[in-house]
Amino acid sequence: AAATVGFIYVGPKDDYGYNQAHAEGAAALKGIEGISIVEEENVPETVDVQKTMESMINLDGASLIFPTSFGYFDPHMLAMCAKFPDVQFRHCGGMWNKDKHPMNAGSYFGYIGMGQYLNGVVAGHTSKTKKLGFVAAKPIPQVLLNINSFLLGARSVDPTITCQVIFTGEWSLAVKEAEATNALVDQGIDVVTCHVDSPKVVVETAAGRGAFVCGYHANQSPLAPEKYLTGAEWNWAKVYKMFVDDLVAGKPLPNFTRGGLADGFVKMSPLGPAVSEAARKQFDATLAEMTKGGFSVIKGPLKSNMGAVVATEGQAFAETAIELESMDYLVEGVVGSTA
Amino acid sequence: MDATGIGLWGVPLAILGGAIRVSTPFIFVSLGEAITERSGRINLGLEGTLVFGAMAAYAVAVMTGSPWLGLIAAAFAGLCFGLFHGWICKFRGVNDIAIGIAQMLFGSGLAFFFGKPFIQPSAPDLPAIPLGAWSNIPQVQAALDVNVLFLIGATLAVFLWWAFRNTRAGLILRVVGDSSDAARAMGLNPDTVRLIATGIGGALAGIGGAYLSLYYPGSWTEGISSGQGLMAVALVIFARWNPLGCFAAALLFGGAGALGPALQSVGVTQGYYLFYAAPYILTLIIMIATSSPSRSLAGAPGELSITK
Amino acid sequence: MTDTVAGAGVPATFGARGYPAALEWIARRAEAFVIPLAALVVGMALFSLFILAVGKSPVQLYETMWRGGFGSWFSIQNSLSRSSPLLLAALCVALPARLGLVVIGGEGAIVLGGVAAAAIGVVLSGAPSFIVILAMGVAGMIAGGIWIGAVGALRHYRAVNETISSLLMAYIAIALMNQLVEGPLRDPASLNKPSTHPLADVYRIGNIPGMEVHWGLAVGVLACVLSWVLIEKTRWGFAARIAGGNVRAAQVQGLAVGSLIVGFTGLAGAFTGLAGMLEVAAVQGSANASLAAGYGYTGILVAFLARHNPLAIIPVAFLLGGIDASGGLIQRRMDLPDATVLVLQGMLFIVILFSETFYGRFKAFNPDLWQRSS
Amino acid sequence: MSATTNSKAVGVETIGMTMRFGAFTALDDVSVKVPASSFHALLGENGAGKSTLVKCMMGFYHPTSGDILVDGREVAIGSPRDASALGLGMVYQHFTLVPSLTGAENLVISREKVPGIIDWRSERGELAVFMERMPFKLPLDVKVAELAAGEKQKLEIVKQLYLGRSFLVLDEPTSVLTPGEAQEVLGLVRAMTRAGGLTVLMISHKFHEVTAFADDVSVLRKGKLTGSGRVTDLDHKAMAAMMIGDQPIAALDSRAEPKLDAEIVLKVKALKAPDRTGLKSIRIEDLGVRSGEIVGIAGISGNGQKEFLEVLAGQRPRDTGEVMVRGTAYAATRAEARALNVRLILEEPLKNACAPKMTVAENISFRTFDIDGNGKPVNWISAGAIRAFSARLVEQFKVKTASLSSPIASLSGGNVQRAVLARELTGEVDLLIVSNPCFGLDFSAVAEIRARIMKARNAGAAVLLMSEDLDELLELSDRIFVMSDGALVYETPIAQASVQTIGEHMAGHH
Ligand SMILES: Nc1ncnc2c1ncn2[C@@H]1O[C@H](COP(=O)(O)OP(=O)(O)OP(=O)(O)O)[C@@H](O)[C@H]1O
Ligand SMILES: Nc1ncnc2c1ncn2[C@@H]1O[C@H](COP(=O)(O)OP(=O)(O)OP(=O)(O)O)[C@@H](O)[C@H]1O
Ligand SMILES: [Mg+2]
Ligand SMILES: [Mg+2]
Repeated sequence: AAATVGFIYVGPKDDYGYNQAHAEGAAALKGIEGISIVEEENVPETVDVQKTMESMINLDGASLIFPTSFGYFDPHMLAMCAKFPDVQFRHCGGMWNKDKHPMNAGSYFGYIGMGQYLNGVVAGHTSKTKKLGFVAAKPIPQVLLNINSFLLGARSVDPTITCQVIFTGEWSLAVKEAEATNALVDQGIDVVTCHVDSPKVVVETAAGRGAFVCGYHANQSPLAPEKYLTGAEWNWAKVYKMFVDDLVAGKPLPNFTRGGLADGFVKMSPLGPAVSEAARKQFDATLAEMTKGGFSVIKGPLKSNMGAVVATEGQAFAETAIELESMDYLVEGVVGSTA
Repeated sequence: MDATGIGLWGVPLAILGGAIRVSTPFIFVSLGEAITERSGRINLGLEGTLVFGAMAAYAVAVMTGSPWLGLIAAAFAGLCFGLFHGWICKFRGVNDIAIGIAQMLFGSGLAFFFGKPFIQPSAPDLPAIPLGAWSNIPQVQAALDVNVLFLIGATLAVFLWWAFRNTRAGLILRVVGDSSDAARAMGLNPDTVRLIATGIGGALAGIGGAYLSLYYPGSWTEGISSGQGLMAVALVIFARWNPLGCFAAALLFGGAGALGPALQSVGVTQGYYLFYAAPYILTLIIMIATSSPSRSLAGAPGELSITK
Repeated sequence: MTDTVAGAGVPATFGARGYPAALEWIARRAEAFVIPLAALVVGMALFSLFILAVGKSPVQLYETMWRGGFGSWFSIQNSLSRSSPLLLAALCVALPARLGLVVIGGEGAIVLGGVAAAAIGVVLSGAPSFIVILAMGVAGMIAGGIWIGAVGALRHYRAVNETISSLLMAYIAIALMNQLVEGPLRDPASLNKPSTHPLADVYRIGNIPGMEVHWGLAVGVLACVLSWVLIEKTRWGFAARIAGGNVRAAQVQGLAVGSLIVGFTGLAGAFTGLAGMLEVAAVQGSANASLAAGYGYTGILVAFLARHNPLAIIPVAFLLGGIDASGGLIQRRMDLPDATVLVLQGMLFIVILFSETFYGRFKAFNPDLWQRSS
Repeated sequence: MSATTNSKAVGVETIGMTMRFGAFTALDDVSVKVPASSFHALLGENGAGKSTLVKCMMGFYHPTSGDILVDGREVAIGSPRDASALGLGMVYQHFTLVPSLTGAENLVISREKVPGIIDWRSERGELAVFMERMPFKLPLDVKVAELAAGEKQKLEIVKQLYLGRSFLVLDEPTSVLTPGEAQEVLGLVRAMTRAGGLTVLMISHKFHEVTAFADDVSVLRKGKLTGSGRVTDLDHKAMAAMMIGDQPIAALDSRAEPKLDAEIVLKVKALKAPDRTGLKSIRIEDLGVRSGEIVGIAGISGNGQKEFLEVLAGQRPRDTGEVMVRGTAYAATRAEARALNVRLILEEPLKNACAPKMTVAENISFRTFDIDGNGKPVNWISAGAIRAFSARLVEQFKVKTASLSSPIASLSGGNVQRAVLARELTGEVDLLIVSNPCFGLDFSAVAEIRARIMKARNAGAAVLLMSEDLDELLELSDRIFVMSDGALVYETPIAQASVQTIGEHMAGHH
């Protein structure tokens, strides 16, 4: 059956980051028989995105739409779900809840925190100063989980390591991200990673200051071949193929799809030349453990950096644990505040 | 305090370093706009010029491997935008503010349109001069790694300040900006002078853009400018059309902009949005403190529509 | 120069030169339509060259644009939806312009209006819906009004240039909004998109019956019409035009220039704050960072294109909404980047703004210059 | 540098000058000959085309047709630069100094040859030497914006002398000068023409200046040359006849007997207010204006008259003191002005009293747009009522306008002032505050405006008249005060007024 699939991006398709990762996923569908792809970039999270979805449905005949930005879900996508019960909507971010949301909606997401944990493992081995840095956009659960995972990965190497976080307040703000990176390096930090829409600036600035970097969203190693350690990347092609295969086969699409490293939703960039042998070993071991399943990043005893207990002795949260999705703390060892 | 970090010293150092790093586009755009406004026109479109300059510089640097050729391309592109503004605004009834806003769209649009293929490749950076080499503290060295454009900008500010009073061109510019009738009575053609002034303003804005993409942050993305061009135009009014004032305002803006990240980096982590607003708040406070209803805007060129 | 008051001694149905008065009336008004429309056509022709140069078909482009923005009831509604916040945002520029002020910081009023409305909506939760909606509207208007009114007050009482202060205050407002939405006003359940507590459905503003466009459009059109009436038909509008034309003359006439400036900027801000409230009540359901969507900046362009005439804002906003709406289809159908629309807008608007130079140049539009060869 | 004052005078002649602005012919075949070393006066009503003629000579306008001869040779003058190269210079009617530049900068940049980089030290030295030879001293290091009007006018003339002109056009050069200053300035150039170093073509509305200084006179009327001749052969009446034909000139009403016990309408007591620099202040101890009298205030501009006026008009805050109108405190709000019938007529109405881009009808209705026929406040504007109201006044005050919906800026200066008079003198007037009402206007307009003011006085209005024109004060006032350095320093009833004494007080010699 011929079908049209719509993709909507909040930023430019080629931002070397979040949107590019999705656009690459979409591009991977282009050869599939009977499937045509329509894409729209730079769509703000306002009534515009509602109208874009409507337009894709009305004018392009889209029967499956992927609004990829987090802010598209509520109220925009939900409004369209109600209006077009025959069209399937799948949102990136994991907010769908079968008790609250319609069945033609759904969500998919990847456990990329694990990737940041692996970033942390390599960073922990590489850092001489034992101080890591994290440039983050906003203190929301996804970002906090990434920060915490990064530090905990590093602490698995050396429990004295700390991680300084700087929030820029916006998803894409080139100069501020560069300033944040500089401020981190000024504090003696020698490995930096980030969670912003387009890590290009952070990667280049950190490398320019002589610090090592771990990537995010996509593979940024061409930007700093010497200083790039590894990176947590999305592999949306896999996810989108899955959906489209079901669509082509006429099967109902899953409403709630998640996966991590084991499922191939998330992958790691190839390790860079600066990664030591010891780091490589622990990286491989941890990755294997994660792929096997049952690995927990957040496990007790663990305190937040405000001193609150977040996991008691013996308590462990698997990557699928729902509690992680409302994370509102930074763990001990992270310098920064959630508000 | 441990050996690797510099702790609280990081804050003043970041402000200094930030002032040097972040201010350069503001310096160039506001100096360019100061020239334009001194001739009696306002070009709000420099934001678009800046973005296009950033793209052009990056693209040419990628293609030729030379950041300097990129810089020249940016200046040339800016010149074209500026000349266009200067030409179109000479027609009776054409509003310079409105044309500027439209050019903001046009410049950014062209930059994004033609800039797509240049987001992925890496361009060579403009060189920096290690003015901090005397110090053995890496942070100081980094803060004082000064790009040539900053030094050129600083020199340009002093030069313009001098030239506005001590050269024929400077005086002619001021004559035209203050009174078209007087200029005409002297046999000057105000439209020609404004055309040239807007062209130069555009070229400088293009250079400001080149700094963004070729030095700091040093990459080309569609979000490379977060309104620096527009803000720099506003800073000219704040600086009362004085080139030294433009320079100082740009430093203030750059320095205050570094406050937010620097404070977070030393552990002051609450209310960072408000720290990020520091440049705006500070500028507003200074404006309120230094304005007075009994004086009109000192130094405002008489022909400038926005302050008339 | 020599003839005095026109019309004396000529039958009412004929103008001074013996042409039917209706013809003269039409001629005088036709200029304001013919010139911008001609400019639109020229702008589109220029853009065709651009499109040809990048190897695409202008015919297909305009056909796609027509389909995406104007060609069907769906497209028209799409365009109307996008234009509705622009109506109110443009008033933030057009009203102060009557006093000679160039205000470019409407974005600040939008975000603060939205936050204030959302906060009140949550506080009054449980009250009857019309009261809550009314209170939200008032809160949005007060917040926006204070913000832009302050710009006017600073201008009048401290001589702070309004262009720069409004811009600075827009940035400050956005920072304030973020701080509030991620801090004290945050709904803890708004996990990955920090927002205020969501409004209950009964407090949401729905669509205009028979349309897929929310009531904000009607509010915006009404605000434009009211603004036009205010400026053209009331003594305050007249006084504002005097003050805008010459502050000194207004002062000599004993007009309260300060109150006029604060009043008009305040009203402008109030309308724009209302745009923020509508975003919250009709679209977002809560206040969050999406409020800073750039409507305030687009409003500047709309106002200038409309020559600060509140009635002209309506078609200009619709045009802009239409271009915006068709932009998506252009991306999808023609494999052109989003920036294409920016280039088109830039070109069109430059040409339209340039066309102002032709006002008063054509005899056909000026019956004063008509001569009967009798 | 080129600053010389001993160049050789040249003669200039126009032949068949015609200038059209669109369909309107501003100059129609005008031929005027100004021989070398002569002092020639050009007369004409407002709008007669005088400024247009000289602007054509200066290359500021390009005439539709006609030729210019300099010293008998035909020349092409395409721009003010060309004129300058030929030694032709002009002091324009409206200042052409650049306000934000200093005097020295203004002088240097006007030169034909300015070096790329200006060596201010040597320039200053040479300027100092040059200024030695000038009859008046001027501060060259302050911005022109800070100079008083008289100083600006002197600087304009000094600039032309500095540029070493051989032929100088003066367009209404004395309108902002005190009689003493006017004597000084015109005397200087007159002496230079006598010495053979300069030819002068002066546009003026003041016959006595023409008689005192000029050799020859040419008269324009509605763009046509209507006469010329030796000044010695013509009296004022003959010149007036050439200017306006035989149309009547408004005559001043005879002055009604002042009543000494009439109500004091305006009372100013112990007023203190900052001046525009904020450093000094103006002080009015006690001033009263009775109904049916005109109180004149004389003074050199820049002595606080403007500030006093602004206080009365509500544009300037005062520190202390009170302004009472008919016994009630007056803060110049619209309501007070309306209740107490206070009206204002200011100089340069386009700048001070009108919104230039609004229509004639709208400008005329500034006082009344917010009340109905019975004086009740209304909120709605009626375009029809505004038109009807202003149509009546336009006719009554003979305002010449293409239509009621023309922008008021398109009217000539005299007609703008007429429109303002129409607005301010309609209805009951108890207090009339007037400032330099006839600035730049021709004698028939002046006569008419003065007549209207006198009529208002005779009808019982109290009139406060501030003027820099002593003749005007002497003609109209019942009492005269002199304002100097921010205070009223001298008072005299008109019967005892002496130009000598008033002048001394104005100059601050007491
Ligand atoms: N730039 C212009 N455009 C159109 N008409 C003009 C222009 N300049 C002058 N005129 C017309 O030419 C006529 C002559 O103007 P001009 O300024 O020469 O008068 P004038 O004799 O100098 O009067 P005044 O005594 O007021 O200085 C005016 O009535 C005016 O209508
Ligand atoms: N926009 C315009 N349209 C038509 N004519 C204009 C316009 N602006 C100016 N003018 C003409 O140019 C002249 C301006 O010159 P100016 O103010 O010196 O008047 P004037 O002719 O010298 O008369 P007066 O001595 O009364 O001032 C006016 O007389 C007016 O007729
Ligand atoms: Mg004249
Ligand atoms: Mg005149």
